[in-house]
Amino acid sequence: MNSRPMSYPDLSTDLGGIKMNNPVAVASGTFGYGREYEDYMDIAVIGAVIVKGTTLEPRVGNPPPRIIETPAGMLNAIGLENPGVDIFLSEHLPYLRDKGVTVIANLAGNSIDDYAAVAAKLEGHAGIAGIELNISCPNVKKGGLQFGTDPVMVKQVVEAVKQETFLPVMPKLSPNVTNIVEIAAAAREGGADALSMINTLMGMAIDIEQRRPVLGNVFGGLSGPAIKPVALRMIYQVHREMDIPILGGGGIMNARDALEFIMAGATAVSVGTGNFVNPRAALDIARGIQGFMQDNGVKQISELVGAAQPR
Amino acid sequence: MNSRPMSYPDLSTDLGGIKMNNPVAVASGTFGYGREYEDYMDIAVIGAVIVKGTTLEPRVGNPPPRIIETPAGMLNAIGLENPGVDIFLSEHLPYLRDKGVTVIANLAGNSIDDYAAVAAKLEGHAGIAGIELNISCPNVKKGGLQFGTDPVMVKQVVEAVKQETFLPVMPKLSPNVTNIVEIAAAAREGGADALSMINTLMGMAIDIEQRRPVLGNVFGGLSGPAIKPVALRMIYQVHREMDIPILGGGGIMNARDALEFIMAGATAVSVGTGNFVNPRAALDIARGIQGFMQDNGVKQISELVGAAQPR
Amino acid sequence: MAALEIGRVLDNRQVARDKYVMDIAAPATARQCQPGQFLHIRITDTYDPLLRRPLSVYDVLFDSGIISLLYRVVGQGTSLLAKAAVDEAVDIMGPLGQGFTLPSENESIILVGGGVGVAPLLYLARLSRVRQCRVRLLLGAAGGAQLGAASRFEKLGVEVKTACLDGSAGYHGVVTDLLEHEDAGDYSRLYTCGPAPMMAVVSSWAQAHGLWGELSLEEHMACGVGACLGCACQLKAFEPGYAKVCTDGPVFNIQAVELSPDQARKEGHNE
Amino acid sequence: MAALEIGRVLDNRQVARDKYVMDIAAPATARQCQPGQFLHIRITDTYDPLLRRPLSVYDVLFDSGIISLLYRVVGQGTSLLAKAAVDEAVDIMGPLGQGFTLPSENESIILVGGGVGVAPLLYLARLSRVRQCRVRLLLGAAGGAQLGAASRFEKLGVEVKTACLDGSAGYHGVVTDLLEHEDAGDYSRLYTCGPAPMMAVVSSWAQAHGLWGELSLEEHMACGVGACLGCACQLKAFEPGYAKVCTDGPVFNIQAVELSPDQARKEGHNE
Ligand SMILES: Cc1cc2nc3c(=O)[nH]c(=O)nc-3n(C[C@H](O)[C@H](O)[C@H](O)COP(=O)(O)OP(=O)(O)OC[C@H]3O[C@@H](n4cnc5c(N)ncnc54)[C@H](O)[C@@H]3O)c2cc1C
Ligand SMILES: Cc1cc2nc3c(=O)[nH]c(=O)nc-3n(C[C@H](O)[C@H](O)[C@H](O)COP(=O)(O)OP(=O)(O)OC[C@H]3O[C@@H](n4cnc5c(N)ncnc54)[C@H](O)[C@@H]3O)c2cc1C
Ligand SMILES: Cc1cc2nc3c(=O)[nH]c(=O)nc-3n(C[C@H](O)[C@H](O)[C@H](O)COP(=O)(O)O)c2cc1C
Ligand SMILES: Cc1cc2nc3c(=O)[nH]c(=O)nc-3n(C[C@H](O)[C@H](O)[C@H](O)COP(=O)(O)O)c2cc1C
Ligand code: FES
Ligand code: FES
Repeated sequence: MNSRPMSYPDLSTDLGGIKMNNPVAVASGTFGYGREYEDYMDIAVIGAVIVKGTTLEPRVGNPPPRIIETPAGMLNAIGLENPGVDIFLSEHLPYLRDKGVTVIANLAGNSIDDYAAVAAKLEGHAGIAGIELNISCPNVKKGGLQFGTDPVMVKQVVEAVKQETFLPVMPKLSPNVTNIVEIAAAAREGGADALSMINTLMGMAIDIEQRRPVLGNVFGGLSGPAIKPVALRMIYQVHREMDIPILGGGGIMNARDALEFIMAGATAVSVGTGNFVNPRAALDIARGIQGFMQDNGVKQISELVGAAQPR
Repeated sequence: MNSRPMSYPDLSTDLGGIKMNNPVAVASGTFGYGREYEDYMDIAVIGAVIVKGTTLEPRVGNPPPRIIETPAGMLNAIGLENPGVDIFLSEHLPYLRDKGVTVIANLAGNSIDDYAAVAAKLEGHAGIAGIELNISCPNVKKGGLQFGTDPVMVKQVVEAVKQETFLPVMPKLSPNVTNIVEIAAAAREGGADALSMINTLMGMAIDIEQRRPVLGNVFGGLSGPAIKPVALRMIYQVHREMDIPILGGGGIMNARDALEFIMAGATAVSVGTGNFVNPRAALDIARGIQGFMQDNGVKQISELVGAAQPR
Repeated sequence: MAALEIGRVLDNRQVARDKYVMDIAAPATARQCQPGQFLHIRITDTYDPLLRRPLSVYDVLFDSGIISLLYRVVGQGTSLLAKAAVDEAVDIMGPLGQGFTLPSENESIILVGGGVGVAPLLYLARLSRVRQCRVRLLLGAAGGAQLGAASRFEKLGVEVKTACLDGSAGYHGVVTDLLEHEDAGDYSRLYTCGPAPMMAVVSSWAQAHGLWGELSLEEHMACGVGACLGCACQLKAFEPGYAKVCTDGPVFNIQAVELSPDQARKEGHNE
Repeated sequence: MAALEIGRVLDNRQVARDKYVMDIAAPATARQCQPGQFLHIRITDTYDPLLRRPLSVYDVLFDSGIISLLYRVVGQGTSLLAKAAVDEAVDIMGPLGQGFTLPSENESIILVGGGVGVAPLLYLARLSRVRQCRVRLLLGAAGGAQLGAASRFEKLGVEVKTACLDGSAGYHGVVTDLLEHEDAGDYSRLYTCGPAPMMAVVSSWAQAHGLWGELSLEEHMACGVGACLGCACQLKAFEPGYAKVCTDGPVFNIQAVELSPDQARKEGHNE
């Protein structure tokens, strides 16, 4: 470490009201409830821990196989296995709060009422820094079409959740859309404090010996370095058009990747699949960003946000 | 080779009126006009050579850098550099025809009239087996929105081209859409004889030292193994809903990949980026498919089309 | 406690046509390993292959801090691993998962291993022998050349019976046939690992005779620590939900697992 | 005629901190190579890195069918290449591109190479010496340890002058300073390869003195054969379109190229 602490770059950031010590969060569904990774680091040092997606009722998830590796990526079809919001509040949240972890809850549901109900249950519990809305779930009322692909639904679900909570609300946009800017604008109109971008690309794999889809659920979400170029493009497009804090992610493995996202317009970044490859990825990346800032005389991380955008 | 020629599996296929000796084509823009690869094989043996995208007038293309490698993929922003349809007809087509190559022309334009005009110019020239319509170009009349992302435009451009030609017409769908089935249905209503799926995913990369996008054009098309899961998923979705021959591609590198596409519902496949890694990829893949068919007692390749679909 | 450690390859030798044994200097990890646990190994710095690969702890030399792995080359990851040179670094995460329940002093136990499935049984045998247990191993393989592990067990004083599908060594046939000559009453515990169809037979034999038993399962894994929920496996004892092979297992009591013939056939396909 | 060939690594030795020389047995390809052409090399069987890597033909032993490469480790692909062991297979496509125009018998030529840019000049020097040409090489590098190539030229009877940025050997400064001591009138041809800013200076020196010259350019490549149009480069002689570095080059006449100071600065960044 440097001998002049005064010159330390400042990595702290404000993601639409979510205060983070450093801009590197771990993505929902890839870090459990944090404690799974305690052997490897002090999880309170991580910018933010976005916990596994929570639904109103417990869910058992999809039948296996649930994951399969693909070139520079992986497909998952976990199916939102989780113990439900009550267990989250009684078992996981207190533990994380006591540890001093910056927790972002991740909500999922199949109807607007679902989302609102979970948000209402969270309200008043200390230790939650913000809410991420996973709107890539099928909307049962609209015949399975995903919330995240229809601007009208996106706006409605954000509005409904905002009415139930004082916490910052950050919808997580699906990349499986024609026009990401239109979806982002709808989320913003609904009152989103920040945007999380991007969730997984929908993909599949086929077992040619068995002549059937590999995943129990047929389709799964593609994550990892393979999707990085798509994620960067969408964040760049949205940041170019509007002024809303973005949590950027999709394939981030190292500090260089993270800096690409920040320069595209992300205020903070999330690491998902990268945790499976390096359980300490979030810390290593934060340190790498710090090194880059030192080498390049950047004092505050916000100076780099959107730096690759046209001036 | 086997000593019982009678048991050779039959690899020939009919892609909506395009007769192919084997189901492996080379993708537009990745194989030039075929002759670039003549040192490496007899290009007449390839299932079909889809030549570089042709426009009405010559185009110089985008400023460099035009390509950049990404994890298990690459981004390109060539910008449709090509000598125009007249040079294609006078210089390239006669050469390919004399060689006995199965040629599929690839058309691009910025307005419906552009597409129709190029199709009209091709009409009556011997040696073209079919037309692929690259509808991922920005539509100048509609402010740059891509043809391929709007079902109404897709239908119109296919109809317009069908009126100018007796050749089989195969629009090439963009994967950058919310609902690929809707686009496919529109193409079919417009009279498409087959569908080509998929074109590149839109992506970008950022140079963190220069703090600017790497590509001269900012955005580029992502191709290669990275996108294979997305391509497979879209083909599976479309084949499940409708009965139209599909030319499937996106990240195909070997025979196992090709068989995944065929089992998802592709009647034939195309190899793009794979040619850069192995210039003989199309032939090696056709041979690998033949081997799989022999090992598994498959007599005609059509028996495998859609084999992974629910029965 | 599990940790990350950069180990060093001491040896990486081919022991059969498609099998390798790798010895790794990884003192911190070695000290923590229990029989039946696994290491999660990063094979390459590039992103293809991307995920770590789970491999069982085959043997541990506690004092010298050396861990051995026995692995079969089946795909991209294990092919690359087979190319690792002496002195190369190996990125290890572990030990992970629930290992075998060790027998008490002087018990009599029986191990049944098939193919590379014998891997988790060696260190179990070593620690059981330290506890003065009588240990018998029934070991099955495709051919005699695949039986190299037998001598490592014999050196520990394990009674080894072998079976080969091609008849080139030991009994000619499947390893489960050897159970006919065993009296379940002679043993207090059974441990098994191998192809699912084999484990299904072994497990019903043990259950039929009321013999306590544990087996080790495999499932594709991403995190290895219970965070991703990717390694879900449908097991009787976990219904209506699923077991996580990485943290609930990989070792399960045979009572918890009902290896249906169907599942056995499906999974056997991959072995 | 270019072809695909699976060559075999005969040697792969580190010649400076970040530089390697690899000798490959590839008889079919070796026979076809012209100085200034390049090989397009597949580094790994996996898909990361995905694309082939273009590397110039450094030297050719025609009779023994051996091709040498001189390469600098800059990223993932070249790092992996540096790990290739003797006897490993290398997947080669080539030779590709337009090489240098060879001088006639008894000409007097000058070569200017910077860093790893000297690579394409060695085989040119070899064939020029066979043609009884007088050959002078101005060779620049960061430090003396990077000047290993000098002796290979000297063995061919090339007059070598060196310059080092750190003053540890030869002239203390940039290689282009050495041009001040040269009389362009002494030479019939000039050939250069190295960082763009260096080539810009060399090229304007030659043009100022009316000296015929060729230089070799680099651009990211996918196909290497003129099919993908990915390696487009803006060159005076190709306007309003672009040159394809892979098939129109990599060697171009200095007249065709106007290395603007801007472009030079930009491209120099990567060297
Ligand atoms: C707890 C546990 C312990 C294991 N111990 C051993 C051992 O000691 N020796 C040994 O040879 N093998 C062992 N295996 C199996 C080993 O993990 C796989 O053979 C290996 O991951 C295959 O990787 P690959 O890249 O060569 O194959 P590929 O088929 O190319 O792998 C593709 C993907 O599938 C996964 N995969 C493929 N086969 C398996 C499998 N059988 N189990 C889990 N994931 C799989 C890979 O990890 C990878 O993510 C164990 C598996 C588990 C779960
Ligand atoms: C015609 C030609 C001849 C060359 N001859 C030599 C030589 O003899 N010795 C030598 O050391 N280098 C040479 N180069 C440069 C060499 O190709 C690159 O250094 C190498 O591709 C870098 O690969 P990487 O994976 O290590 O780097 P990375 O930066 O990880 O590569 C990422 C991508 O960028 C491309 N790339 C990066 N740098 C360059 C570059 N300078 N030129 C072209 N593509 C690049 C890579 O090919 C790859 O596609 C030559 C380049 C060309 C075009
Ligand atoms: C195994 C797995 C489980 C996931 N579960 C969730 C989830 O419950 N809720 C959610 O919003 N996103 C979930 N995601 C998506 C990730 O949070 C992340 O957005 C995505 O993987 C892209 O980032 P990455 O490439 O860094 O992994 C999951 C991803 C993976 C790989
Ligand atoms: C360098 C390059 C140029 C391309 N040019 C065209 C083109 O002119 N017209 C077109 O329809 N598709 C073009 N494509 C898209 C390919 O034809 C193909 O659809 C895409 O790359 C996905 O397949 P792949 O992953 O096998 O490469 C191009 C792709 C690349 C990589
Ligand atoms: S591998 Fe992630 S939960 Fe088991
Ligand atoms: S590299 Fe493809 S045209 Fe030059």
